[in-house]
Amino acid sequence: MSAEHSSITSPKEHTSARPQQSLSSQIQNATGLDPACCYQCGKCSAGCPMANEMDLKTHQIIRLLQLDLDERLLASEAIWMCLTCETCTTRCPNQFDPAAVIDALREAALKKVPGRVPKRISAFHSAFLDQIRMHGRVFEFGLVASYKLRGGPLFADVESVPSMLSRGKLTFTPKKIEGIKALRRIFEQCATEKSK
Amino acid sequence: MSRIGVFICHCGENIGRTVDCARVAQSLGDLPGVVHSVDYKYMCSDPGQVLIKQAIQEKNLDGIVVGACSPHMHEKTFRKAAASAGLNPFLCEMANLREHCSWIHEDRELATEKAIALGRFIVEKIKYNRPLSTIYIPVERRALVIGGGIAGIQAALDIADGGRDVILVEKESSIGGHMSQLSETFPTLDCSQCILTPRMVEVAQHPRIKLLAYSEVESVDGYIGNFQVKIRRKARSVDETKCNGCGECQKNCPNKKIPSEFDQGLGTRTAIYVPFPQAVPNIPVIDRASCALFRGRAKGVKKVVCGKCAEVCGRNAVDFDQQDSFVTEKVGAIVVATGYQLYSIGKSQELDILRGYGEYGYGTIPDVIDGLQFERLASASGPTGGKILRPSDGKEPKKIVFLQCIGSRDPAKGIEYCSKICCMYVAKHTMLYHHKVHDGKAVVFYMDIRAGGKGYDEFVRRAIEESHALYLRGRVSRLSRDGDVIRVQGFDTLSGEPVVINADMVVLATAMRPQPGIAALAQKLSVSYDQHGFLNEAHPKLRPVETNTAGVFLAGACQSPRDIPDSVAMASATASKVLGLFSKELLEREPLIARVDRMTCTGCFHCERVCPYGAVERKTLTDSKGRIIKVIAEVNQGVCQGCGTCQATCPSKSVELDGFTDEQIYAAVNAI
Amino acid sequence: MNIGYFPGCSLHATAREYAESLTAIAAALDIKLDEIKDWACCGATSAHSTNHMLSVALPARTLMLAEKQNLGRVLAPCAACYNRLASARQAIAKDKEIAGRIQAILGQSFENSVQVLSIAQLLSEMTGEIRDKCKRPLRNLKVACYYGCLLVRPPEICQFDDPESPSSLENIVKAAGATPVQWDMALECCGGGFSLSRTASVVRLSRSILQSARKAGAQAIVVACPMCHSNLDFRQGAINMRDNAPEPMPILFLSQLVGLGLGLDPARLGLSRHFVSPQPVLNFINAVKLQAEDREHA
Amino acid sequence: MSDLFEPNIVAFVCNWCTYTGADLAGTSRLTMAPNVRIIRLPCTGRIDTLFILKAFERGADGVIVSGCHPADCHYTAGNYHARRRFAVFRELMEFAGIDPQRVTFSWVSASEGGKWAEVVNNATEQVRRLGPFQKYPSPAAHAGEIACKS
Ligand SMILES: Cc1cc2nc3c(=O)[nH]c(=O)nc-3n(C[C@H](O)[C@H](O)[C@H](O)COP(=O)(O)OP(=O)(O)OC[C@H]3O[C@@H](n4cnc5c(N)ncnc54)[C@H](O)[C@@H]3O)c2cc1C
Ligand SMILES: Cc1cc2nc3c(=O)[nH]c(=O)nc-3n(C[C@H](O)[C@H](O)[C@H](O)COP(=O)(O)OP(=O)(O)OC[C@H]3O[C@@H](n4cnc5c(N)ncnc54)[C@H](O)[C@@H]3O)c2cc1C
Ligand code: SF4
Ligand code: SF4
Ligand code: SF4
Ligand code: SF4
Ligand code: SF4
Ligand code: SF4
Ligand code: SF4
Ligand code: SF4
Repeated sequence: MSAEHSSITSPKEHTSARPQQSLSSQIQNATGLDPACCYQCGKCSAGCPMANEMDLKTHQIIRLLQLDLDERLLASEAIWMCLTCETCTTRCPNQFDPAAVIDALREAALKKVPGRVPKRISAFHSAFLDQIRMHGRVFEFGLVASYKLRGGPLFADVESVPSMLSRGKLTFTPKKIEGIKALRRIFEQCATEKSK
Repeated sequence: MSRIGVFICHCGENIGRTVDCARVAQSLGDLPGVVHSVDYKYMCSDPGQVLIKQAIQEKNLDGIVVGACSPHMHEKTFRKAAASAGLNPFLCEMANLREHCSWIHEDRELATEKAIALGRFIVEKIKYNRPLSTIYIPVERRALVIGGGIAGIQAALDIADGGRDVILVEKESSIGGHMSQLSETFPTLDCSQCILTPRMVEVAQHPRIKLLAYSEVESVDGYIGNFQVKIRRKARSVDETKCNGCGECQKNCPNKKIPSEFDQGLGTRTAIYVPFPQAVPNIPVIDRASCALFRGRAKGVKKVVCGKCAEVCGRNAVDFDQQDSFVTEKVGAIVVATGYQLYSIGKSQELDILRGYGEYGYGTIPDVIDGLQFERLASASGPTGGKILRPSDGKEPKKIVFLQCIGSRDPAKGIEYCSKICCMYVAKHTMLYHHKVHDGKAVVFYMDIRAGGKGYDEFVRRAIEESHALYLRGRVSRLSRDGDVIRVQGFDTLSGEPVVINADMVVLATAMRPQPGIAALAQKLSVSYDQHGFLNEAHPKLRPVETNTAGVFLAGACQSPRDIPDSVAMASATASKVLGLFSKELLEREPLIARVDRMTCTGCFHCERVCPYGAVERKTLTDSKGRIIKVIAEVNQGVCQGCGTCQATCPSKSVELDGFTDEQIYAAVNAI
Repeated sequence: MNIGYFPGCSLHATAREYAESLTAIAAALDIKLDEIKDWACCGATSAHSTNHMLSVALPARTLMLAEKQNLGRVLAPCAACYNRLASARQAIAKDKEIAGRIQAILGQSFENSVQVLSIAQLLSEMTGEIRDKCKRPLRNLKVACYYGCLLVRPPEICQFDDPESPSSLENIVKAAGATPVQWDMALECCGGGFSLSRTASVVRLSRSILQSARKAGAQAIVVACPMCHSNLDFRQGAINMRDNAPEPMPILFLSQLVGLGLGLDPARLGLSRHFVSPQPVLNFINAVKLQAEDREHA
Repeated sequence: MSDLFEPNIVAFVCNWCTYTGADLAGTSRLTMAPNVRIIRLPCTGRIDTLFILKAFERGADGVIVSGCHPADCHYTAGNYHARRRFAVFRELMEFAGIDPQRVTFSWVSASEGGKWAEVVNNATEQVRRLGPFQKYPSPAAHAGEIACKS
């Protein structure tokens, strides 16, 4: 068994304390939640609307985090599958917050393994944030166009554009907000903000 | 002028190797007040003790200091020797030259110097020792047991069988507690009523047990050996001395549709009722909130609305005008055995920290029941005659789901502890279900199976292997009504699969919580309780049935969740403690307790506030004409444990702890 | 009453009818909606999924503008925007360090004093007025109140209504004269932000919501979020096709239903912009009206 | 101050935890600095802060106060009251001109013989470093000292 392989399939060995740079302590710093606080009851996964589609269920995501199996975790599609519906967070008996942890994991994945993030999802988020950066607000027409350009499925939904238009639900002409310059600065600053 | 004797021990080589004992003896002998100072090989040996006794008598010593091992080792030995030579034992003290000196140092010079210093401290201290005499407190050798569940019953019987009188106070109209509601009991599956009823009858017939059912403790005064307990006898509306339990009144009461508490709301009872046929005492009580006559009275209706029960009673026992009455009993010990209640999943909870289960419908889904309700369904004497039937439509559930750890191990809902018994009774329930519904399927959602106990894990295995209960590891996210089934949305973490079950009935193993009103009772008894309301034992390992209030003991589930075997064992342990206390007419206490100087006490009561035992009482001083001079503190000798916190706190230095007075300690400090 | 107003991106476009109906009922209920000047998008899922700081900073900027405008309370009619604004507000209030960093990023100081309200919260305060002004044309109209996932959850953020068995929408709907049905999916997620990127999931989730409402006998579903609306309305065609085309289920914004209850002109409520025609609801109203008139004549 | 300075340290300890822990250190034959002399009290609750001041006045260079761990008090809550008292005392100490480093507060249970040895050794080292305790400086001398430094 190669060293690389074993590092993925078995929990990383920790000496006494969790190393500072480990994913679990990084997530703990970002969210204030200690992954050890999850006792793996599965209530989160039981109520998750996306559980059927996720390759890792919610509690398994937390489990892999407890084991610091970061490669498998960050490359999983599941973290992008979460809708942030907060069902898990609302019902967790241990007052854990899986939704917040998943958000933090996505952020970490984008930084560490951007290539493993599902294309259509990263395309959507980029397109969406670009809209805000450009105009301060999101214009669906621009969003759809930009999303498709970034590799979102090309033909799906195109047929709906005319029907949207006919109902006055799409605008072609984006208006910029006045404080757009300041807003772009916020984007820049947040991009360089190191997680604490 | 003191006449102190000093005795330095070599402990063979143990002290002598590192400490120059002769020099220590000599040096201490030079201190003022010391008239005799020797060293010897083995001070605790017979010849060593003889040495001491002789010196006391020959030199007329008024204090002795033994420089030897730790006082924890031999203080008793030497005090006894002193006493036998006619010296008050509290005029004997030890300096610890072994554990605190010779064994932990290597440099002989420094060790010897330190030994001299340690000896000097004690010599100076003992100059201020006073002769003290053991305190004797009279003991009223009768016990009060509060709560008549299995724990209270067992404790009462054991104490009574040990030859002491017992007063058993039960707040309900019958004793029996929760055990009387159970169907069959783990780990042996014997019928609960069958083993409990004989014990209940024994209580009723025991010449040494006075049973006060339908009663509650109103107030408690006094201290170990000398409690005065005021008991409220709630108005039953039936004269206990006249009623013969014929049951005619119940039969004729028109008000028959009241949900029965005993059947957990699954059956009904009348307004005048005994909770269950085997009740002890078998005397009915009128539930005034439901009785037509009393409701009429409350509304101010002039006409007597009912009165059927009184009409049919051949013994003239029904007494609508009965009032609460009070009795006061003097007892030497109190056993608390008030048991438990179950967590309710409903929306409103009586404690702020608790939150109900909205995701499980807040208790509004009819066929979602709790464990005790299942017990009533499974009980041959229950509302369904032992058939498992759904409360909503009386159908037999073919698919039944049990959820473990409901309310327990759930900090979000306010309880982090494990209720300890539910894993076992859920396994039992799956077996009972399997025995009664052969074509049914039982599914259990669990987090861990906690079955530590003799034969317990084997029991759970039988539920799985022989009764074919399907155990799924995971919690359930939600219960919802879907037509006449309950949709159970759960997860099996072992397979990693979401599981949805359409169940006919769901049983929740809800958390065990202390009885309502326990805090008020605990305060009356000065017993502490944890944040959940379970009463605190004095020490979790070494004094598990005592409390920090001397003379008050615990038994059963009032201390923490426990099953019947544990409750009974604890009750018997408590009884032996009570009998031990009652084995003497007088209680001996070390006299190292606090004393208040009446002259200087200003009555600020700082001491009262800090005393961990509530030993400080307020005393009003009056002159010969009965006029109040002042209110001062007084330490109750029976209650004080001698911690000295009061003394360190007293701003006017008016309270002194014997054995550790300011004088004594300053003398030691001055000897630095 | 004056209240700050954060329409969010959808109310300017895809959910234009939400904005129209809201404006209409606000006028009827004497509420003045004070739009935050120069507000920007809250960042939605895309911000909180990719950059936590950004997901706090974007709403913070808007809240700061509201504060400058002296708006004590701000209405965010979109449940998702509401969640982002309220979460940001709480993150800043809870953690001094975050507060400091946000101020640095914004380059301005602010007090974080603006309270954020969902439409359920605002209209819950006004049930009395709604009841008083209600023209009762909705009598016996059975509606399923759909909260979706974020209107009352998580409780730490919302601190309003019961997160597991809420009742605020039902109370509002009752005040407007309609009859809420007992149903099972009021809190289940519709697929939210996956509308474009994972349509199949949205279809699966929204489908079971529609089925449940139908089973409970609802004639319409009432929503308080443009995303929920778009998933249940815009996607319904595809869903119904799979389900052998049962009766379409009109999806109404809460403001539209209240508007109807207040007797406002359906044209002012943007009802024509829906993909699933709300005509059955309007027909029902007319029938009720006719009956009432009949009774009057008789 | 010479290298050979042997400080005189007094320990006020409770009977149930620390005294017994010190006994255990003895039965385990742990060696430790010989500078600490124990005065036994029933409970840290009995310790009057004046004892500590008195000890310094009578020539102690350092003081140790030790009792049961917070939740383990033999008398339930005596050590809790003691802790509150010592919190106030700490402030008083500086006012009285005693370097707080001369006083060690610790919790040593009956089973922590090793910890007791550590407490003894550390306190001895610490006080040795500080040198002999002179006397309570009078307020004037105290002020003078401050003036010199500045
Ligand atoms: C569903 C279920 C199934 C169970 N099955 C089993 C089993 O199969 N085997 C087993 O070993 N254990 C079982 N148990 C546990 C068992 O019920 C308890 O161990 C046992 O009843 C504890 O007895 P107790 O006397 O301490 O308390 P209780 O039975 O609660 O008795 C306490 C008594 O004190 C009275 N009381 C309360 N407060 C006062 C007051 N202030 N003044 C006067 N009286 C008061 C109460 O009325 C009651 O009579 C089960 C428990 C549950 C919930
Ligand atoms: C690794 C481990 C850790 C533990 N940690 C804890 C803990 O943290 N907390 C806790 O509460 N419990 C703990 N326990 C459990 C605890 O050790 C036991 O509960 C406790 O020691 C039982 O006491 P006992 O007196 O019944 O038995 P024992 O301690 O076994 O004493 C029995 C005595 O009887 C003597 N004896 C045996 N046969 C005869 C004979 N025929 N004639 C005369 N004398 C005989 C033996 O020599 C022995 O001295 C632990 C146990 C283990 C194994
Ligand atoms: S519900 Fe909470 S405790 Fe349970 S597995 Fe999920 S995160 Fe962990
Ligand atoms: S927040 Fe995400 S993980 Fe949690 S229940 Fe919703 S979709 Fe599932
Ligand atoms: S008295 Fe103590 S020190 Fe002396 S011989 Fe006996 S055990 Fe040893
Ligand atoms: S009828 Fe009279 S004697 Fe018979 S049970 Fe009732 S009260 Fe007792
Ligand atoms: S008075 Fe009537 S209602 Fe009341 S208990 Fe007697 S029979 Fe029943
Ligand atoms: S005993 Fe079992 S079911 Fe009960 S709380 Fe403990 S683990 Fe859960
Ligand atoms: S603290 Fe001292 S003065 Fe105050 S009441 Fe107690 S004994 Fe009297
Ligand atoms: S010595 Fe302790 S127990 Fe006794 S009265 Fe004083 S504070 Fe209370």
